Amino acid sequence: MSTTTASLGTDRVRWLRPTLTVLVAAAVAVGAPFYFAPFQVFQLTMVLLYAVALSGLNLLTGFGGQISLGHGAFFAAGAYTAAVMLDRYDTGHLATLPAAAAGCFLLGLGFGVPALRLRGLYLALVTLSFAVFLPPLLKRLEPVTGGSMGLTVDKLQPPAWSGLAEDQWMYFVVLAVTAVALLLARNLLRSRAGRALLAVRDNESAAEVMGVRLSLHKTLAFAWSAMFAGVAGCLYTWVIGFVSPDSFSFVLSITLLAGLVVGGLGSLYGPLLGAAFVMYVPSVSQDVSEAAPGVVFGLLIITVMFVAPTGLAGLPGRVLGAVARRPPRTTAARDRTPEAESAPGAEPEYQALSGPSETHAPADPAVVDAEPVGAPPRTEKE
Amino acid sequence: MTDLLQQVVEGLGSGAVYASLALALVLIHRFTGIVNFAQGELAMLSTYVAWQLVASGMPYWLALPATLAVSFVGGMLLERIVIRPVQGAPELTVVIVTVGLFIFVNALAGLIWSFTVKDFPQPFPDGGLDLSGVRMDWSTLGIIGVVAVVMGLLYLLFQHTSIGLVMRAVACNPASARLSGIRVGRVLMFGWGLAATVGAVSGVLVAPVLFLEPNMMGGVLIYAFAAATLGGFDSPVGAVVGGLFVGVAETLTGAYVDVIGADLKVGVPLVIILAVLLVRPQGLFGRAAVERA
Amino acid sequence: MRKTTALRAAAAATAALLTATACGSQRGQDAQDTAAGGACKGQQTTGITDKTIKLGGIYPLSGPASAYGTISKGVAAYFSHVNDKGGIDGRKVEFVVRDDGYQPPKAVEEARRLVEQEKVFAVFQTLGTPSTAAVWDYLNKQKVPQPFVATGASAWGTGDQHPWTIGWQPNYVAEARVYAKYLKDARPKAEVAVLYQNDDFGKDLLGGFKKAVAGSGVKVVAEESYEVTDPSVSAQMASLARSKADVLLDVTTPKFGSQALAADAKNTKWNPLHIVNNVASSAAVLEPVGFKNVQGVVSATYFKDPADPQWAADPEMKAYKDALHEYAPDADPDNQFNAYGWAVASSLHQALDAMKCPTREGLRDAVRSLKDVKVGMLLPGVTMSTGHGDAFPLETMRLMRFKGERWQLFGKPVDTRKEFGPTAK
Amino acid sequence: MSEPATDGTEAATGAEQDFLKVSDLHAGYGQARVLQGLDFSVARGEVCAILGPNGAGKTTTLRVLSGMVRGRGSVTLNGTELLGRSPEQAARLGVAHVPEGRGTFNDLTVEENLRIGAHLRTGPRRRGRAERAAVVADLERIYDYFPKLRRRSRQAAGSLSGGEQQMLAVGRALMLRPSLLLLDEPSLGLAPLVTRELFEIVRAVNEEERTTVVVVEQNAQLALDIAHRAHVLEAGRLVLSGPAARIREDGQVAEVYLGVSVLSRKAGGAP
Repeated sequence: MSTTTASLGTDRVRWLRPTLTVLVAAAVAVGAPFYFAPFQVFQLTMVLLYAVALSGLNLLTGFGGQISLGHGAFFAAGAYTAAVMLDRYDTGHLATLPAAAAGCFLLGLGFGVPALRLRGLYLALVTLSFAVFLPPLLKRLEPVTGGSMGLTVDKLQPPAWSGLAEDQWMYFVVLAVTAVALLLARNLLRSRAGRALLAVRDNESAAEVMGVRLSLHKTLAFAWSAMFAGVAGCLYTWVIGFVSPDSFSFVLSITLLAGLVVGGLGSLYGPLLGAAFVMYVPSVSQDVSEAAPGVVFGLLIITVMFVAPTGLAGLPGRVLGAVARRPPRTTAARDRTPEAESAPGAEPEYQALSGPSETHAPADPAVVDAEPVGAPPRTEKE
Repeated sequence: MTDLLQQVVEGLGSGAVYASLALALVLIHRFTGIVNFAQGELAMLSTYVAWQLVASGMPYWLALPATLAVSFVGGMLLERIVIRPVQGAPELTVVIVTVGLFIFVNALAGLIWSFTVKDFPQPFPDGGLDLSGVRMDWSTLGIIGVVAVVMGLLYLLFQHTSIGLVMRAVACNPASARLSGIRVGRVLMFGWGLAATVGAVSGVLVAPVLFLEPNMMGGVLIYAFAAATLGGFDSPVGAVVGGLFVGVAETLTGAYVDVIGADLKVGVPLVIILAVLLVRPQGLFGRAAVERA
Repeated sequence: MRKTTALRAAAAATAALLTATACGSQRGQDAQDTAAGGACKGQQTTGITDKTIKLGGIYPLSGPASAYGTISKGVAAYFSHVNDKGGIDGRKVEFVVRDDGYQPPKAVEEARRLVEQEKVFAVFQTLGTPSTAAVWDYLNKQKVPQPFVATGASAWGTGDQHPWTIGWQPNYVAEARVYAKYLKDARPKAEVAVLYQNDDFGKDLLGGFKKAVAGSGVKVVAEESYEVTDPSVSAQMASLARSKADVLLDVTTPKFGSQALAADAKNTKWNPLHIVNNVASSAAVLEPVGFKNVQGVVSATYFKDPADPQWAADPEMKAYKDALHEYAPDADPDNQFNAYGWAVASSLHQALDAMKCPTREGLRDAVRSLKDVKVGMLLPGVTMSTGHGDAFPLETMRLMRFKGERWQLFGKPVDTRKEFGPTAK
Repeated sequence: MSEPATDGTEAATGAEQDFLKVSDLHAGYGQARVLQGLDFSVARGEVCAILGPNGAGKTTTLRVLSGMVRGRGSVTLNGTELLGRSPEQAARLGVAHVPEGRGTFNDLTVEENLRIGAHLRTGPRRRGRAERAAVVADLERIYDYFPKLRRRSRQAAGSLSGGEQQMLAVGRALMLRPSLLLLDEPSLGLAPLVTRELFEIVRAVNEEERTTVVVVEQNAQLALDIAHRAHVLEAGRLVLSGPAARIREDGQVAEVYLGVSVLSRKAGGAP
């Protein structure tokens, strides 16, 4: 690997390097469950599972520019679909995955329609109240959902031929689903629909003029995104083997969004980093302070956002950029010249999310609080 | 009929609680364009400050202004230390910073004051008004009254003072505000201080009713969001009207619509918000973005 | 651009793995469970030696249920106190506390960590029904004892699928039976309004109560639920007041208990007999409401309330307060959850002492064959008993009424087993 | 209409000549370098047009002058260094910038917009009756320049037409009593007639108040009509400087440096 890194530039190497890195990553991913202790394999499984949910949210929020604070609800819907199927109808695990995916896709489609009329903040809050509403609803539907006691179902069991332990088998199944999901997310973005989505995010009216069918693509974005969350929820049921309404409180939705932003919005691998963050950092926090892990966890979130405002995925780029470029630096919003506007399909990593307050000028503290200048100047009149 | 009116009064009581926090949310949103998830927790923290002062022997009416002052300064410092460094980052980054702040403040309060319920002094007299069988506590009336006064003061501040004008200008177009020589950073600090103060008023008002503990404001926050959304996220009047409306609506549906019942009444704000937004996306009192190309 | 993405993806994956490596051992080192010899041959001795015993507990130290996290402080204080006096049967207790934030997936992760990495002897206490339900399959499959879970759901003692798991506190059904018996005796024609938390705790207690009063003159005429995420229960209280019931059964957790008591006190037109369930009966809940407002409130209990002055001279209470002062100076000794932790830890002490073999199997069997075991922090007359077909250690409670500034016990200890037969699901 | 008065600038002394002096200015956004060593001066009381094709760095130049964008090199206004100052500090030094896209406060009324313009003179700490009276007088003065604004003084700025908003933006900048007025693409999106009206007012302001004006325009013809002097930028460098009249008349120069892209957009027309 070091030799390839050393000789950059030729076309052959340009192709060799990604191929190699993918191979190395795959080897690491496949080898991990044979190296780590079972509970660490379990942790990795959870990271992968959350990454699926986050990449779904990323489709909507990072690429579509719509903020959802209700993805925990879709996650729960997927988890409950799987649990109810396993518990009531004994369908077997495999059948639950397409059901959960399809169910959440439809649910998302249903949500996508009103979401068309809601922008930014309002959409976020409507989805948040949906997330708040879901747990009591699940409790109410006791005959199906088992009410507040929840449902305990069988976990995924390794088939005899595999010779794997339970945690290893679950890891591989989740790894496979995650790989497919991430690939799907990537291809969705490169498809016509995905490029339309990016165009919509960057400039809604321009995209509309270009003939992009705005409403269709936005609704579909919601549906796809909900589907990913549902698939993650289904995996959750397979891995944990227990669902209860209070496991899916609105805190989960907020955690998902926080994970995505911390990992890196609009980046293809940000969800992986974000998932690792929400999985590992709480444990680290309580190692630091047993009395109040929340104090540490809260501080860590803030710190990451300080250090990497565009998320952990953007950090290497920022660091490299800071080294490569010295001032002139801008304190203003991006240039409005057409050339500066990103072409659809371009690498979206450093794009800021377009929101209602895009116009805010970034106030550089160093500049803002420089010494005050005396009395206001007057124009001399002759 | 008396029962119905009694439920309406109960609803107004809850609504006033939501409205008080919604005011602070609206303030921050109006001036910074962000939703501050930590607003409720900051209010809770302020309330603990007041509690600590009272517990250490300070008379209530002295502790109150002291708490408001501490909250104002605290809010300004918060803007300077926590929010300023991410100003200009993507909007969601700032929102997530407030989520981090939420977790931090909640845990901090638990660490310092534990999760045991604290007794917070009630500024309003016990008992209440009896209007032909319908009972309204003085505390409910008091909260509504204070919230209305705060709302009025905010209105005067925005519409009839030069600092209010400057704040609105910053909210509307910070870049142009800077070009006009306005120190946007200081105005934002002032805005956060103000919101923290309004939040402190909210916390001190509701603590005797909800009982003080670190999670006191967590539940209120969702309803306050609903109230602010309903009223329009940039309108103080809307926040108050929205809060009262949400309170009454959820109480009545919880009490009288059996299909919904007390357990599903949290769905009421969801339905209301959705309905309002589909018809009038800027909320009841919100201003539609007036712009002509 | 594509190549950097792939590269970063790989870097991300590697980083995640490295994080995991940094805090862990390799696979393969696990499968070396030790086994005992002699009469206890073949039994598991993981986490226990002649000198030490390692226990792990999972509590919500963060998140919405962090109020209960302080139980771990009471437990830890007890073990430190015992260790200073030579340990349990010569073994020093090492107590590892992990935080699950009241989230089941986190509880699973932490349970696995305790078993696989910390290699604890037993998972002593998981808190809350969801977290307990999420981990008990795993622990039973691993044959790790899960004694004295900190939840009163009746599920823990009713099935035979999970021999390694057992509850401790009187289950919610048993508690409901105590109130039912009291009402049947004292107010045979009572109309009861119920305020309950909409989760397993509230539902279990309400269900148990309804079943226990079935066929008697006591009727449930109104019920209102609330969610833990609700800000207040005032609206529910107003609805219940409309029923004009003459008894209010208040099945709440502390903050909502205070709210309900205050709402009841404020409403001068409705003055039912207020029965507050044990979870919300601490003096710490009543005090903010004002003692003058809670006179005559009835509850039931099984352990000594540290805020109650009548136990001030009690030697066990003194030991508790001294130990807490010494080992957990930041914990409030008057908080009943700390005392709960102390009580449950000393109960485990008794069970460990009763083990025939110093093995996991030994503990499993010991907690299932308790015979009238007395524990200092429990009320006089309340003892632990389990046996074949009875996996509920505590099923006796005493009624109490609030008078002046303290609870006053009244009546004899109510043994719900005798009154109603074994708890069924 | 009338020819710009060039005699005033010819007679100016050195300091007056270099009222605004830009030397070796570099600036950019991220890794994109927009300005690469720019030098020019503007004399006091002069109207100076900055011309050039799209992306030449005109807007960036103005942004550096008003502190919105950081730059390297030197920019002095009446001998005071401007670089390294924030927009609010630049405003305090008398720089009023009307940004591209107008930058009015749409939720505020017309009169409130103008009062914000005078913020530095009244501010949160009021500076006495005299100053307030002066502000009121200035309001009248602005309304005299822009009678349309007077009629709409109680209306929200967002409800104005594009031309009125542009006028409001200029009016707000003038309330600062600036020594240097920066106008960025004032004609953008305006009808030709409205644009002409606006430019006439700018000329009047310049003549009556002796305010130095730097105007960036794509519509070179219009800008050259009111400017005394013009600088032509291309790819972040100065390629041509001189009295406006000469540049306008020198058809060949215009063709070479301003190209079709500039002159063909005369009066908002299509190429």
